[in-house]
Amino acid sequence: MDHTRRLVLIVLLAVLALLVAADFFVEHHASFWIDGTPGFAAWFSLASAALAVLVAYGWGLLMRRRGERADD
Amino acid sequence: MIASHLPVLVILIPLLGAVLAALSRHGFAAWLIALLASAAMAAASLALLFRVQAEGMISYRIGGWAPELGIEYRIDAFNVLIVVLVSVVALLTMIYARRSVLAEIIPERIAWFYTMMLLCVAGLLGIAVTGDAFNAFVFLEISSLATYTLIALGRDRRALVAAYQYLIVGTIGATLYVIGVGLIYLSTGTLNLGLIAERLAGIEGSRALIVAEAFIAVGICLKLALFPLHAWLPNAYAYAPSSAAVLLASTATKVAIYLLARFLFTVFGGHVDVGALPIGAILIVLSVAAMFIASAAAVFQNDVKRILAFSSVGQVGYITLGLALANPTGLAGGLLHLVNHALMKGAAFMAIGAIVLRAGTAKLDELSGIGRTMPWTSAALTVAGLGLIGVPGTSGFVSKYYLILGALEAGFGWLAILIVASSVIAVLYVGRIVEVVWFREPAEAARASREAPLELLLPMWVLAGATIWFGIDAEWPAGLAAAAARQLLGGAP
Amino acid sequence: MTILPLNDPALLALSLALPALATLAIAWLGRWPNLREAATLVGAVLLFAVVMMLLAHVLQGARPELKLVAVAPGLTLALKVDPLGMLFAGVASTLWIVNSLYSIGYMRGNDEPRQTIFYACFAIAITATMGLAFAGNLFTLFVFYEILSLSTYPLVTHKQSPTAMRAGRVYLLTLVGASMVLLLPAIVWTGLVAGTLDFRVGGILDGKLGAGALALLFAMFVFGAAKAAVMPLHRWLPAAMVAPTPVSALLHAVAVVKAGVFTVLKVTVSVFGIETLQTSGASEWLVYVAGFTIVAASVVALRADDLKRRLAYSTIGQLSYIVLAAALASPVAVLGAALHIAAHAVSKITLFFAAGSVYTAEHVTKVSQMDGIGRRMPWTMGAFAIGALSMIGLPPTAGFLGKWFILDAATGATNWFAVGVIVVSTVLNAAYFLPILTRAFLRPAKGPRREAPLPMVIALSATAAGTVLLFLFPGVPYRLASMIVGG
Amino acid sequence: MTETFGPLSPALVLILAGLVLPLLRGWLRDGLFLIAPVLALVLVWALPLGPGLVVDWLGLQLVPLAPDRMARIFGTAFGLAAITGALYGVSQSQVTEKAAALVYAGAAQGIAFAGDLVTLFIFWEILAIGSTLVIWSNGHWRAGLRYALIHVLGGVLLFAGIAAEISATGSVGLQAIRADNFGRWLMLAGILVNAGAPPLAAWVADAYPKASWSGTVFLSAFTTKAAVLVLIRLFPGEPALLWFGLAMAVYGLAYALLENDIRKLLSYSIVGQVGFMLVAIGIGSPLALAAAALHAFAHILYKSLLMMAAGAILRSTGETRLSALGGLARAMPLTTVALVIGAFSLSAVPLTAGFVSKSAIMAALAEGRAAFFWFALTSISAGSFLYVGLKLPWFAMFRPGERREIAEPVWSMKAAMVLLCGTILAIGCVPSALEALVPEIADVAILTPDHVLFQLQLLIAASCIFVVLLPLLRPRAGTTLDVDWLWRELPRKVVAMWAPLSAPIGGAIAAGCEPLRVYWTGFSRRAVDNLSGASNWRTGKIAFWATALLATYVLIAAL
Repeated sequence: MDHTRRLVLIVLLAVLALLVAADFFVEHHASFWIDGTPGFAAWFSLASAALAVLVAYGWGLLMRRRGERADD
Repeated sequence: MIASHLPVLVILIPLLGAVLAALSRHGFAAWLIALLASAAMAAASLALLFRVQAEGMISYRIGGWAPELGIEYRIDAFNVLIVVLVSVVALLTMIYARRSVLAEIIPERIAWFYTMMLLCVAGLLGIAVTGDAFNAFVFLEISSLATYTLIALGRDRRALVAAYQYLIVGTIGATLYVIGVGLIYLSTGTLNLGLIAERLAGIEGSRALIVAEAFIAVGICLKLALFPLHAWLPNAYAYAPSSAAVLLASTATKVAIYLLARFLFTVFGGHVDVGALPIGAILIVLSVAAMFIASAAAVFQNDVKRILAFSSVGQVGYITLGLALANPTGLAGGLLHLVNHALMKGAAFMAIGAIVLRAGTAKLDELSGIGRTMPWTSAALTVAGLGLIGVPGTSGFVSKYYLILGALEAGFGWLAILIVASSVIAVLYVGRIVEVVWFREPAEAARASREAPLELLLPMWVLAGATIWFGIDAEWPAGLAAAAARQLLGGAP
Repeated sequence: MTILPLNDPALLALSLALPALATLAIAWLGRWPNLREAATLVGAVLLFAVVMMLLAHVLQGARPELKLVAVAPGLTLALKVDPLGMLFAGVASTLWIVNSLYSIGYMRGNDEPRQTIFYACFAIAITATMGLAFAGNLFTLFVFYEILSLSTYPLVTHKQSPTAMRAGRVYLLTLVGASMVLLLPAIVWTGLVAGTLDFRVGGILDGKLGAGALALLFAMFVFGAAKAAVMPLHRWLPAAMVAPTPVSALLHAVAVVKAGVFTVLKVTVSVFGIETLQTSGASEWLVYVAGFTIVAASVVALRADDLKRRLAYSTIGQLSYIVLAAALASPVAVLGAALHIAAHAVSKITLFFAAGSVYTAEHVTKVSQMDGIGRRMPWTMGAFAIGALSMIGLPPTAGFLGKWFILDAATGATNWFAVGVIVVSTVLNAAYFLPILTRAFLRPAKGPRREAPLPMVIALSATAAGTVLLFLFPGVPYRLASMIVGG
Repeated sequence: MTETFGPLSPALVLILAGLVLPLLRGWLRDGLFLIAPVLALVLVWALPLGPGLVVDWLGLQLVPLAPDRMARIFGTAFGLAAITGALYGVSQSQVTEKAAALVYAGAAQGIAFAGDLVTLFIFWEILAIGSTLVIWSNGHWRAGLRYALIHVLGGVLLFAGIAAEISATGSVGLQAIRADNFGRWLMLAGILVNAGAPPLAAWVADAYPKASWSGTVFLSAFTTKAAVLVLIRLFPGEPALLWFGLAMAVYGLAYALLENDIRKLLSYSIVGQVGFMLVAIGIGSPLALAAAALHAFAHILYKSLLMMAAGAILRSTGETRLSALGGLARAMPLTTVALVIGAFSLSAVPLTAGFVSKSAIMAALAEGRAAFFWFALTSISAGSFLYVGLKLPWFAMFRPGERREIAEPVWSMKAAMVLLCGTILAIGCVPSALEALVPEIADVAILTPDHVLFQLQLLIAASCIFVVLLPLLRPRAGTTLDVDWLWRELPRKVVAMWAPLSAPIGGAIAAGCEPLRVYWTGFSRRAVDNLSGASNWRTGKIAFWATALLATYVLIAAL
């Protein structure tokens, strides 16, 4: 991981931390039991996004073909 | 009173004509005599028709002798039809014959030819009008002998062979017939058809009678060219002079069929019942075989005359099928087909005769495109062909329609299908002729020829026109045929 | 509302006499091509006028009758106009005008020989078509059916090449053979059972035959009318493609195949009666046969490179839609079938006109040679596109109408097999028509713009416009079609 | 009051304009191309709401013009898309495409205002024809053909379903139904084909990228959204839609993440977003339906914008593959802004239209107690930001790339993009303005602190993952296999496999039939010989037959 990327990551994590912190100070209108808890969106998103990338990557390993189709 | 002597007049006129023609020795004079005789004969037969329609059955006793001893001529709704048919066709043939004969027969024999024609007609009419079994045999022989001579007069050397073959076969047929008549005479003691019928009713289960019936049936079937006893016919028709072929094709087999019907229905009464006795069943089988095999053979011939001849064998099958069905509709269909077939086959043979006159050949592969140069003749041939197929709008359709109806009435659905299926074979051979004649580029023969003269076209188109007319308005012939069928099935002569 | 003091029987007689007279005039004027063609056109226009007058009366509820001649006891040549026949006659007489116009362009453009015979036989075929459409009983129908077969034989063999002659033989043998072996016995049987041959809405066979016998009789009618080209009696249609294009148009659109499906439909409605068929289930088997024909014909069309062959198989499929509808035997199905007769006529004639126009201008006969042809002949191929859309059944074209009601009938009968067939065949139709369009319009053109002769372009534009107009204003055909069963 | 407008519907105006367009030249043509959509939009609002006029056509009581609220929502969206699309594409030189695009837009309006099933179907098919022509006018005839065939299939399925519905109920009206019998399943299947639902979803990404730079803008707006509208009208609350929608959302996400071509990526994303709408329709409450409509509305705007940006890139660089792009931000600042705003709107970044509509959908799911779908869609939302909000702008615009001599597109394209950016942001900033159109969303929490915070966390967290897993997301040239393999490659493979087999099999069959053939030839030849020689029987043969016949009779008599 190169320097710039690491820097960007640190900044993003810091912003995320701030947002999670802010989450403790607002009134929640939970739709279901867990989504009203502070920081839910953060961890849920981290997990979902990682899962999405990994699933897609795995699918790509299986189904991705090099080159364009002849009739495209 | 001439009118009361009409039944015998129709025979005497051609006989007298024959004698005069033989004496005249001159071709044109003989033709004129034959023409006049035929015209008189036709007029007489038409008069006879009107009388029968007005008065019903006519009985005429030769010399005034009572039936048991003398000969009785009986004219009823059935045989008057045959008489009119034969005499009208004969008249048309005589009109047609002059030009055709000039081209086909060496001059010295022309008078002889007309003599034989008249003799043949006289014989045929005699078979039709007589009410006496042995007298019928005499007329049969007269017409047969004349026919052998007519065929032998053909230009082609093979005509002699054909005539000889017909002579043998005809003789066998006549012999079988006369044996049958003899057997009947032994059982019943009379030769009068009406009396035989009456006396047969009193005799039960005589095997001799069945044998007699068999002899008579087979004998006549030889003459009417029922498949497989037909093989004399194609060559005879193909090599006979054109105008003789016209006469024979239209009338000779028809008269034989008449005789068969007369015996089967009038004399032996209900014996044709399909299933009860095998004559009907065997007749059905042979008729169907004729419809298919003979028609199929026609497809593979090259000589148009021979195509038409094989077609005749096939068409005879339809007529005998009508006899074998033996119900009013089927029998009427058969009889109607008898008339219709005579008309269209006459037209067809006249057309091919005209083509032979102009193009010098009847070989199909040499007739390419003849329709361009001989349109009227070819059109007549086509109309006749359509009639043979049974295309609606031609008389052939009407008679086949009644035949199918009769088959269905008798409960033979399969037979109805066979009737129409065999018509498809007619599509094949007629189609071949039509295709060659109309849809090919003209060949040498076609280019060299021109339209036939009017005196050939006129009789040809009278017959072709009748084929169309009776296809569009069949009330009259259908009525006559239905009356004849009723007459036959009624049992009484 | 009559302009001329003509009563209905007179009009009826005229509708047969006019094309017959035209035949004579054409034969007589054979030596002067311009006069001869004028005779054709005049005959066509006059016939159209007569048919339109009849149409006006029929729409008002009149059912003109005319007894021509009693051939023999039980056999009468008689005419009787009913809405179905009126529809057929209307379509045929309208298209005769257009087809004559087109023929003039085509026959002259291609220097065809024997044009007099061509126009004369054409006129006879139209006479037969009128007689068929107005037939008052089965016998009359049969007579004109056969005349139609015979009079079109010279047209099919017009080129007189060995292929043409062979095609002619197949044509005649199949049509005449089937009609004689199956149709004629069926008619005789019907006459025997029903005691009449007259058409009557609701049928004449009600309760007179068992279900099995009904099914057999129905089969004899359907296959006997081989002009309907239900498999396996379809081979004559592609074989007849050797004929000049106007003849193909006559076969596929104006008269011949329509005569076949008309016969099937007429028999369904007026001999069996849809109620009898419904209750007995005698026509159920036909759903499957017609369905198979539809799909199989489409698959063959998909693989055909010859344009006219592809069109021919398309016709086979489309005809079986009508047969399928007849087999469904419900009022809606009959309505759909009748509309489909009109719709298919006007769109298939457009397609054939376009095919012939392409042939005349460029001598192109194969789909694979059609690259860029749409850029060179925009009118022709534009019309072709409309015809193709109609074949697929897409709005706003006439093909939608018939398909709509046939589907309505199929779903109404909850016959999912029929529904499936229509779905599959629609996709297949698109699959074999659209590539022609993509080739014609999307591939580069090989030459400059060059349309076919003007009469041809006018004719095909007119029928293409008709294809759209029939969708937008289906009033008259729809009213006729809905009167068929309702009376 | 509809009477005063007679047959003048937005659909008719656009379709007629499309038909007339090829006949015009120069500024007249451009003018009509621009004016017609505006006129259509004016009509959308000028037509008074009401039951509409009944027209009798073939015995069916048709309502070709039935303005209601839903028609107005979609009519507005379609109108805006047509106006901006026309502005964007006015410099397109292919007149066929322009004409087809107008017809296409008109057909979409027709579907929006259709008051009965038959009218609906007719416009449905015109829609298919118009869109096919748009694709074809760019010359991709194979792709267009595939597209056309799929839509013919969808159309005829719908057709069959409608026919079944009419014959079952006798009514042509549009009424809410469930897929509870075969006919209705057919109808649903037909609509779903157009919506891009599996198993036939592959057509979207196959066909849309094949259109021209301007054509794709039109394509992205109408077909799928028209299907959504029809689903709202016919199948609200249909449970099957929940699963179809979810499958589409997952499919769209996975394939978009893998895709290299911008326009193809955006096409996959259409499927994903329509999946959101389908889930909402599957919930079926008034709020859910309003949310679906609103999301369609927003989606039309931002997807048009995204496609415009992609088209601008294509027109300027001749390239749409991410792997070959990069560093365009400096040369094409306006396009970059448009792309980012569109992407953010799709990812539901607050203050964009997408945020409003997605909030509404989530609120509807919560209200409907559909917990599973709520969590699933939330998670897919986070994933969506990865490909469209991050991957797309980063690889296309911002990552360091080679310096090229390229320029911003022409003014009309820029104007169109600006117009859309403005609309999207305006809606995002003042969501209450939409309440006039969709009053149901009045109670939805949109710009509340907790909601905004929630969304921001979601986005930033996804960004973290993007940075961490960047190597896995690097675009690579290639294609991802899809269901369309079945009709694009399988037949070719089968033919290739069959080719070497066909000769031996055919030979074997021929060999097997050989004896039969030989026998038949011999038989038929003999038969022909017999028949053609039939005239030359010897006399003895006749005599034989006569005797045989006679013998038969006598024998029978003796028995």
